[in-house]
Amino acid sequence: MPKLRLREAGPALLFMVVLLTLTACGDTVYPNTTFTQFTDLNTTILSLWDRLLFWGTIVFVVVEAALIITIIRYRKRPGGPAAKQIHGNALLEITWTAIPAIILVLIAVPTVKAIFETQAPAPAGALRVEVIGHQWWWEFRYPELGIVTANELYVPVGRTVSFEMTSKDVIHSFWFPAMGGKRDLMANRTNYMWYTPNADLGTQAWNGFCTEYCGESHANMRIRLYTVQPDEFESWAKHQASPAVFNPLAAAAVLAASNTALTRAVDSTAQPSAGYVFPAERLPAHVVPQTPIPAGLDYDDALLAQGDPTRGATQSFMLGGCIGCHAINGIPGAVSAIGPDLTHVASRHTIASGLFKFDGPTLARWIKNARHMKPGSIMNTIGRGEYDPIMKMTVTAGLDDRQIADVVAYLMSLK
Amino acid sequence: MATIAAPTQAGKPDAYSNTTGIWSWIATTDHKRIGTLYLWTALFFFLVGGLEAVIIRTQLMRPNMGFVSADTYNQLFTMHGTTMVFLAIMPLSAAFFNFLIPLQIGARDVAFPRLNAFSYWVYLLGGIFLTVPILFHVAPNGGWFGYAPLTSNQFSPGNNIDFWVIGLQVLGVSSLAAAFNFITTIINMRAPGMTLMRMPMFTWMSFVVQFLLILAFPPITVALVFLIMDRFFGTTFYAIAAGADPLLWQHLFWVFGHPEVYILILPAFGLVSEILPTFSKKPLFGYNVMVYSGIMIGFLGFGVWAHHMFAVGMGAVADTIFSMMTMLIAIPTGVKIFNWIATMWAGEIRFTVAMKFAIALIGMFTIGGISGVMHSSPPADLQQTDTYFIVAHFHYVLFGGSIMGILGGIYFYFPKMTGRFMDERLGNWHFWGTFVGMNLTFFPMHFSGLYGMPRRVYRYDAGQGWDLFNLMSTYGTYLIAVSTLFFVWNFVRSRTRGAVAGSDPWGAGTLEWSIPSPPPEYNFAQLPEVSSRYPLWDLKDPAKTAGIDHSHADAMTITDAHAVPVHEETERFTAKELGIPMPLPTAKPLFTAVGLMTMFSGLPFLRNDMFAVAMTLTIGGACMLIGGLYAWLTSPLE
Amino acid sequence: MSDDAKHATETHHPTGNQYLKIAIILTVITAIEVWAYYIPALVASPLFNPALIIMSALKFAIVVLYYMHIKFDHSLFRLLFTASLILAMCTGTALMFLFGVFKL
Amino acid sequence: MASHAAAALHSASGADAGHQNGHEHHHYTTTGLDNRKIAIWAFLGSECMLFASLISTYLIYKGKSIVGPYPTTEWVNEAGKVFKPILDIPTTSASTAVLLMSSFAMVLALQAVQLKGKEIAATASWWERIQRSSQFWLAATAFLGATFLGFQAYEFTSFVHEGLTLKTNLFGSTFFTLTGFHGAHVTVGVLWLMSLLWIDRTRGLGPKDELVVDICALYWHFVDVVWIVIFTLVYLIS
Ligand code: HEA
Ligand code: HEA
Ligand code: HEC
Ligand code: CUA
Ligand SMILES: [Cu+2]
Repeated sequence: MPKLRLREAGPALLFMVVLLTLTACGDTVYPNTTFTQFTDLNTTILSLWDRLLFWGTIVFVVVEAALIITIIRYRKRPGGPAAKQIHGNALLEITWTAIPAIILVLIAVPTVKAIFETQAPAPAGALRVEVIGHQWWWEFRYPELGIVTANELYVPVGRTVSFEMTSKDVIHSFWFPAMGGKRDLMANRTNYMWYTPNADLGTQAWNGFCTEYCGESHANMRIRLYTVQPDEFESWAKHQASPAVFNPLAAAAVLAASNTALTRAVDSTAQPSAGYVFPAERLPAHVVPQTPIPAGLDYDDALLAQGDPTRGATQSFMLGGCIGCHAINGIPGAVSAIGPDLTHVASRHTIASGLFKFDGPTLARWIKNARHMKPGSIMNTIGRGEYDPIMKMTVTAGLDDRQIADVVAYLMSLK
Repeated sequence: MATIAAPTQAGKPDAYSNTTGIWSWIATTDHKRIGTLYLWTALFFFLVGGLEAVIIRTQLMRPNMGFVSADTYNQLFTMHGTTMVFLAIMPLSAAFFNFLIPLQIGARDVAFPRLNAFSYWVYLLGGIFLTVPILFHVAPNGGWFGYAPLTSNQFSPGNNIDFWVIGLQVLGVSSLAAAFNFITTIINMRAPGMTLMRMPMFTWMSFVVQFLLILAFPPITVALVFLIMDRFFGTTFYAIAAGADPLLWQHLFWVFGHPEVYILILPAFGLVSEILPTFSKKPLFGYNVMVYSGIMIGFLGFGVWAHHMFAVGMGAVADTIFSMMTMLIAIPTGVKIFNWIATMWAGEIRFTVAMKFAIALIGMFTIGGISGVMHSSPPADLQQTDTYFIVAHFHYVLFGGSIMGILGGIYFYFPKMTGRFMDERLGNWHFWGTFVGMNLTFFPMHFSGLYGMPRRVYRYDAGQGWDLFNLMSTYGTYLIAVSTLFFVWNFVRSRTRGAVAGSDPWGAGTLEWSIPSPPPEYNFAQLPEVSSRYPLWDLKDPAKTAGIDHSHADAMTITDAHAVPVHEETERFTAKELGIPMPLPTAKPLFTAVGLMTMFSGLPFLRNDMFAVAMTLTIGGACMLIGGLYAWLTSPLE
Repeated sequence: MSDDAKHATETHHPTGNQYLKIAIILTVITAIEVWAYYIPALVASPLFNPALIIMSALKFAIVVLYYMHIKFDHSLFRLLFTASLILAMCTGTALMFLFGVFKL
Repeated sequence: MASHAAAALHSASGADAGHQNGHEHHHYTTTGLDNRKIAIWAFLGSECMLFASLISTYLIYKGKSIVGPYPTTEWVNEAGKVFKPILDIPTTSASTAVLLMSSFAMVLALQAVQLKGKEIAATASWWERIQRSSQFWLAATAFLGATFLGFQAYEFTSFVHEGLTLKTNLFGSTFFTLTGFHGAHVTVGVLWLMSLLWIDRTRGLGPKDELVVDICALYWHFVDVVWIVIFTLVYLIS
């Protein structure tokens, strides 16, 4: 029956071909693909995967082909042969015990090698990054560089980065599909993982995710990674380590000059010495958040133009209680670690752990009612007259829309 | 055919059910009726779990959909997983344990008929307790494995998780009680001559499952007790502020959780091992090896739990050990797959619906098994864990394995349970819709997972490379749902309108087919004497069993001293007429079960500061429980 | 009652006096355990924990073998119980290793 | 074939008996053992896993408590007051001995039930005579069990007075839950024994009830055996 065999093996072969083509497909169609060799870790994993896929495909083809051939060949037909009464065959049974065993050995040996390789201590000279999970955002600390930041991670290419991971609350898991494996973040425990982004990787942006279910907004706990050149990293790091250099007067001057596009306005003049920031125009579409702002959250964007960063810094930031949760390096009293560090918040492209774009209108709505925008968020509702879905009450004390505009102006200046 | 002991008086066709009406169900201690109750209830919960899946898939159909809210979604997948595992598949298996085991081993009933009724009632009440909250939007939302500390008071302050811990604890009582019962039944109620190595494969796999149950449930019982203590009495087992270790729950859960997945699959393997020989007209290939591989799977299943925890940082040595143990399981499982294929080889295969489902299990489970082996390599699993690749794996083994096997079992045993066939034409619609639908649903998940989609996300951005796969999955689900409607219609209708089936409609070989369909309450007018694995084939077609070690076709293998001869029967007698004592009907198990449930349902009120209500329910329930037990233990069984 | 049967029952069930002896042995072992606990030199010894565990295992075995007469009963019971016990001990030990209570 | 069938039928004593007497028939068992005894052993096997999980948790959390009281080491509270290790070995040793003795009483109770109705020599000593009293031994077992519970109640209250509750720390949670679980098992056992005693007093237990007493005894000894492990691992080991 050689003809039949080929025909029946067809679909299986097709499956393999499809799988392999899809696997080979580049990162344009599948930007979060795990089939990359961008780090040493993922190169090891991929070679393991290739082996698993190879043997998996063989087992798949053999079993399905045997199954299909059997049921076609021995289907009951009028006048067909009667069933042969076979009860077993020791030799055959030993064979199909032994062959899988051999295949498994072929899988197990490189597996064990890879386990010990990837879990060895990080090589000397690695860049240390502390990753701290919070419901539902990420805190990053570079202990050697004195940097505290959130949700967006900068890593120089060609240098090993060693993550030290823990959590402030429940279990989270830290993962960039394109870079390699994930590790869980747990309170009372520290986990380690390290990898080296290839030196030729270039300046690129990547998506990452929290992959351990951590409560209501688990799906909204995303991360961005920027792999940058070493000099770019240095520039970024130097600036991030410095205190907030907001100058209320300079900011006010800019405001007076231009009442429009606030985003770029403060940018150019207020902070001449700002460090490197991943250029917005190089962000690929899939890295730009598209989360829709839920209906029912109204804010008149025209007010933003009248926002006064000085007033924002000196009055509304206190009034809104922001200082109770957010640290801003250089501002006395702003040291809380409940929420993300805002020292250089305007150097980030996203807010709320990669859920929304960093821009005036979004910030205003976020401050007005964060919990409406991100279900369950720890940041409470601040807009006066807004309904706080967790406290189940309407906010009476908070900030009105003008005060929010001031705070936004202030935040936008925190380059 | 010898009919020496066959009664000769004219019988009454439905005399076996000498009682009808609702009370006859409430007070029943008949294992077949309890099996029927399990079947209906579990099928209902399967539809509920399926409906939850349909909503989940609708929400994920396109990027950033707003069909349900984040919290609703989280409740849905938690309840979907919990319902499917604990309220659908396990009880569906229990339905078959109940209905089949006594028939297959030639017994009149299970060892403890009233305990059996108790198991069912506890299951029903626990299921209701667990499921009803979703109607009020307070359903559990911690995922089906409820990782602490997320499920501790601090992070889940509402009542949601209360329903989950208590519900699972109560369901555990049900499973444990049933397991002790079936262990005893299988060890001690086998008909003369029914040696262990002559037991039908379904009974064998069930036997293994009962041991998995009694040994795997205690760890989760303990984990749940800790969580209950934490949530209601302020202990610190999972309180991170007190220095608790977040891995405690995970280890205790998965020590249970992995054997649990074999609890879900082995009964289906057993059913398939009955269906394939029957429709291939051949005995099972390599019976002994099938038995040993089942035992091996169960045994190894206790040594692999931490493969669910490769990302938690256990260290290289632990990762290695658990990885190796996990890979080992592929060997006995592979043996089963190949032996099934060999069973069909050189047979005369009849493609009934039952057979199609059985064949589909072989094909689909293999896919799930292969992806399982891919997870078993820890570095590779770091790219797979908690993504849709895992979701694809476990649906291929759970849907492609357990559900396919159980559906096959339902088509196969329906005639025995009701005396009527299910409609084959509707059945074919059901089969093909389900088969195509499941592949359309779950195969794309391999890709969405490997292309980076995490699981348990209620929304995702467009352009991540997942849109097409998710759309396909959703359409596949709709296809399954539609074909399931065919099944429901077929199932409900065929009970009364299906073609009449005789005692042995498929030409099968095991004992349960030697008695009328549906079986009389006493099953066997006289205990059969067995000297073969396929007593019926010995009788009807000795060629099939010639040469099997444990069969002696030349000696009489099944004394056809049943109430009726093996061939078509028209006469039935009541147990009374035959002088067979049967367990008395009693509602005491139900009463006791209500007591147990009431006792536990007081706990959630503690959280709402309704101390008096809590105490009333708990003490009242405890009194009912003790009173019920006392009345039960002091009243005669038969 | 025939001699045979009598003989059989005697070997199958220890008599009251034998039970008493067993009780004394159990008490003595317990006494040794507690005594050792109060000798600082012994507690400091690396053999202290293993010795305690062995003594406790011994007591365990004696009670199960004689008081629960598993030694004289149907082998099925022995199988049921020991298999579960071994599995439980293995699982417990594995957990100890995983949580670093024991170190490799 | 018919003759084969008939021969087979007659060789199977179980089936045969059933042919004549339905009642006997129902009680045919494959192994000849009683169902209940198989079930209790399976149950005890399951209990091994239960206590293994509980004890493992205790050991895993041992020494991980952030605040005192600690089981075997001294601790200082915020006020600077020094507290002794909380476990009280002498008292617990006594209660352990009590539980061991109760097992002894239990075997004698079973023996007394088995020997009920058998003749006893006129010259028998008081020790031989007392061995025949199932009521005495059942009562003794229950009494010793209750005494053990009394010790435990005393231990729990004194711990609470020294500032250790369920909520205090990991040690408190694991300790009370583990020993509490065991205590609950003892309580069930005492109630069970008292029901047996009550039956014995009302209608008398005899050799035909051996199994009923045996099952209770197996449970009771198991509870004892668990305590043997707990005593060593929780109280004595360092
Ligand atoms: C019916 C239930 C069932 C069954 C039978 C299995 C069977 C297997 N499972 Fe699966 N598994 C689940 C249900 C099941 N699983 C569930 C529900 C989860 C997720 C839980 C959650 O997180 O929610 C899970 C998760 C899961 C994980 C964790 C993944 C993660 O979260 O990171 C792993 C890792 O090793 C794994 C492995 C395996 C293996 C190796 C088998 C093996 O038993 C498979 C063996 C079978 C074969 C291999 C096919 C037949 C064999 C041959 C034809 C022989 C030749 C084969 C080879 C040489 C490869 N499973
Ligand atoms: C045990 C068996 C089992 C079965 C059979 C299924 C069946 C299905 N599952 Fe299941 N699933 C799990 C077990 C199972 N699942 C588990 C354990 C999880 C993990 C949960 C967790 O993460 O905690 C999970 C998670 C899970 C997810 C991931 C959710 C997430 O991570 O965010 C998804 C997503 O698509 C999914 C989809 C489906 C679908 C489409 C089906 C389909 O096969 C369903 C088929 C549909 C029907 C059968 C519908 C029929 C009903 C009707 C037509 C309506 C009639 C209604 C009434 C009368 C009431 N499941
Ligand atoms: C109750 C504590 C709390 C208060 C008060 C609070 N925040 Fe937040 N804030 C948070 C938390 C927690 C987050 C992270 C939320 C998330 O992503 O889920 C956050 C996030 C943010 C972010 C996004 C940061 C990023 O990088 O993603 C901004 C901007 C912000 N807050 C501004 C403010 C301002 C302005 C105020 C006052 C008007 C304020 N917050 C008050 C807790 C608080
Ligand atoms: Cu954090 Cu999921
Ligand atoms: Cu598993």
